[in-house]
Amino acid sequence: MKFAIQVNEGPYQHQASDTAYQFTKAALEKGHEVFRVFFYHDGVNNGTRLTTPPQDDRHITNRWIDLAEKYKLDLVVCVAAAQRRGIVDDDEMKRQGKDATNIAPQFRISGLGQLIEAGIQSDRLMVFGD
Amino acid sequence: MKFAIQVNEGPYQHQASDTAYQFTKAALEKGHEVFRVFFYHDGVNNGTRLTTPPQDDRHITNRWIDLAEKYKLDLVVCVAAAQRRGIVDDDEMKRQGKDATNIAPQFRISGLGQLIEAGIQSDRLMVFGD
Amino acid sequence: MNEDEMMEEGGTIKKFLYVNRRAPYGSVYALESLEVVLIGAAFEQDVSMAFVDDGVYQLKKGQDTKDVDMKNFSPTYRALEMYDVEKLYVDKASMDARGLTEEDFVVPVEVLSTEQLAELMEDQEVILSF
Amino acid sequence: MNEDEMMEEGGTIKKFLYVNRRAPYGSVYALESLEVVLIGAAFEQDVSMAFVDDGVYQLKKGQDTKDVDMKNFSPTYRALEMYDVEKLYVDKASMDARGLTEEDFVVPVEVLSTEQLAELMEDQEVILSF
Amino acid sequence: MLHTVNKSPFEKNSLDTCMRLAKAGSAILLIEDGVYAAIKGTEVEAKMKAAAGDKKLYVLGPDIKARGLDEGQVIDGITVVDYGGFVDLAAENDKVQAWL
Amino acid sequence: MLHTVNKSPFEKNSLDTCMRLAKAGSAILLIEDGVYAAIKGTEVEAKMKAAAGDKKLYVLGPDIKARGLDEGQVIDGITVVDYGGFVDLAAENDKVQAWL
Repeated sequence: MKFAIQVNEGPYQHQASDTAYQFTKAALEKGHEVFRVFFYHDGVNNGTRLTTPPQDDRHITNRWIDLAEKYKLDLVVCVAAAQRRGIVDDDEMKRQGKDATNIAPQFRISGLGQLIEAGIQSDRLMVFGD
Repeated sequence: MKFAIQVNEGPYQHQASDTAYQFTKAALEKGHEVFRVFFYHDGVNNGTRLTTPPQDDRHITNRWIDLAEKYKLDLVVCVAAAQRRGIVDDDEMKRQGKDATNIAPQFRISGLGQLIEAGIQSDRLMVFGD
Repeated sequence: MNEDEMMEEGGTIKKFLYVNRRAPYGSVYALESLEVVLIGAAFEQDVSMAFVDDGVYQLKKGQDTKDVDMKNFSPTYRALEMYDVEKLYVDKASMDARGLTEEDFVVPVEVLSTEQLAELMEDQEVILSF
Repeated sequence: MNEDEMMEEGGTIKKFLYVNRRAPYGSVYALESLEVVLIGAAFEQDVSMAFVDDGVYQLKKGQDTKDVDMKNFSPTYRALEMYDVEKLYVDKASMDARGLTEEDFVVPVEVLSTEQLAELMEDQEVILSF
Repeated sequence: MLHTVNKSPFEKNSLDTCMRLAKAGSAILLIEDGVYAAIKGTEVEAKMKAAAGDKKLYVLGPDIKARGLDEGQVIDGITVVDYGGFVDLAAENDKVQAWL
Repeated sequence: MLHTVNKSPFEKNSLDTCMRLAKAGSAILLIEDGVYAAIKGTEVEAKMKAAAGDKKLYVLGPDIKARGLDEGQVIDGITVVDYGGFVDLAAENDKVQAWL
């Protein structure tokens, strides 16, 4: 079965990103396909490579990166939400005249159409939020 | 009268940062002193210079910067919360081995003691959150 | 995918429901969910929007955000018709509890009983929650 | 500042109350508020903690976060005593509504009636809410 | 003592707990989504009218206007203030508790 | 149809609205802070027992354990599942509504 995952909240503040990760991992381990993980609202904050959580706690961004590497997951950060919150890749840096990027490896910034497409292409859309 | 302000939520997702800003501005315009604005939890996300909100909407980070310049406000981002969420200045970049910073001008990263000190030194601590 | 899900061009048409349960301005969900609906319109899906709980406040006439310095996005609901998003449903129980009537809304809506709304949800294929 | 607020060393002692109203793990507030309390202890203020509404769940014995892969911070409540944070108050109404008793908690607490808790709040100088 | 409530009374329990623990004579200011509690004709109106008996109730005008409501819809006994009035309330009362 | 509820029934109205709008026969999974609704001896127990009459109720075990609760405290008629069971529920039901 083909799942799509929507994550509406950032790392640590709410459990949404944790639950989304555990669900995605469990689905993949059961042999399901995950068409895309779409990060919306504060969810875009999962996609920064600049976090350094305490060593005795999980590293939420790196967990997503590892899962993406292992299963070739498509991790998409919504561009409109990212602009409001300061998640920037090379293209956005140039386009918005910024002086730095903070996007994490394996994440890509794209439009809201990617969420709609995920809803169309997948069998189930799962929403995780606050 | 001396106020201290605590902001628990990031820009845009919740109104907390807006209300904190409007309160701080009104207090300053009435001639009160604002000892410090302390950004905690997701509130640290107010302190990134990488945001580009839509042109027909307010720029939350720049509004804080402008207010800080005008009134010499002390805008403090909690270091522990910032590490979890990827808000980085030059010192943190070196200490954590990161390759970029995203802290906005007028904001500084410091410890939780700055919040306690603000509670001790000010006449009123105002908390804005979700 | 069954046959009546296929457009002549070969694209899939699914029944999308956007469930809005939050008041405007207190959080960004109402605004950003509207952005999804507008982008999603280009995909020519079968779109419905449901306003439940505090979500009914999103449609309240007369919103004036000048004093809070936030973007007033309520006129956008009136633009939905141009995007062929015409199925707007309001939960009667939520409307009644808040002392609102259809005349309070910026756009014409269909008011549904609990049973009708439950039926509407059951009839969907993709449900996005904000 | 009146005289009994002054320590012999010249520092101010204020009555700080931390109000905890959120369940653990669903959001980070419980964990990060505990971090404030621990840092704040170094300032030798007159500290109380109140657990109200879902905040009483923070103190529940037997927390085991292995399967959710989050940091179990409940042992920290037992360490508060070492930091001279000994005034922990639980709202009886909140405890009762959740079917909890004092035996369910990881640390000894004082259970307060609504009237006593209202009095405690009134008696504070700085109230931090999470 | 000033209490602030920023959540809708229909969505969260913050206002109820605030009402329970605020002492007679204390001030309660409704802000952000909390302002919906100040409006006539809703299911919480009776609760607010009862609270107005022994507490001083305020509501933030800019948040009312933003939400398409107006001062004429505010329950009698609840005073509308602007951000400056919010600052005054915080200064006049000896401490502030935010019910988040 | 599967409904998920991730908020405490004491804090937010999500569970109530879910219960009202979920049709008989549908499945409801309690996750995150929503799991408190599944526990015996609370003020919401009666409501859950009534709901178990015509709906299939589930609760996420890892979230129960994290919060210091155990399966023995779960109300009769509510089934405990792990993340794999959550995936199975999402796959078995034709669509999923998250009550955030």
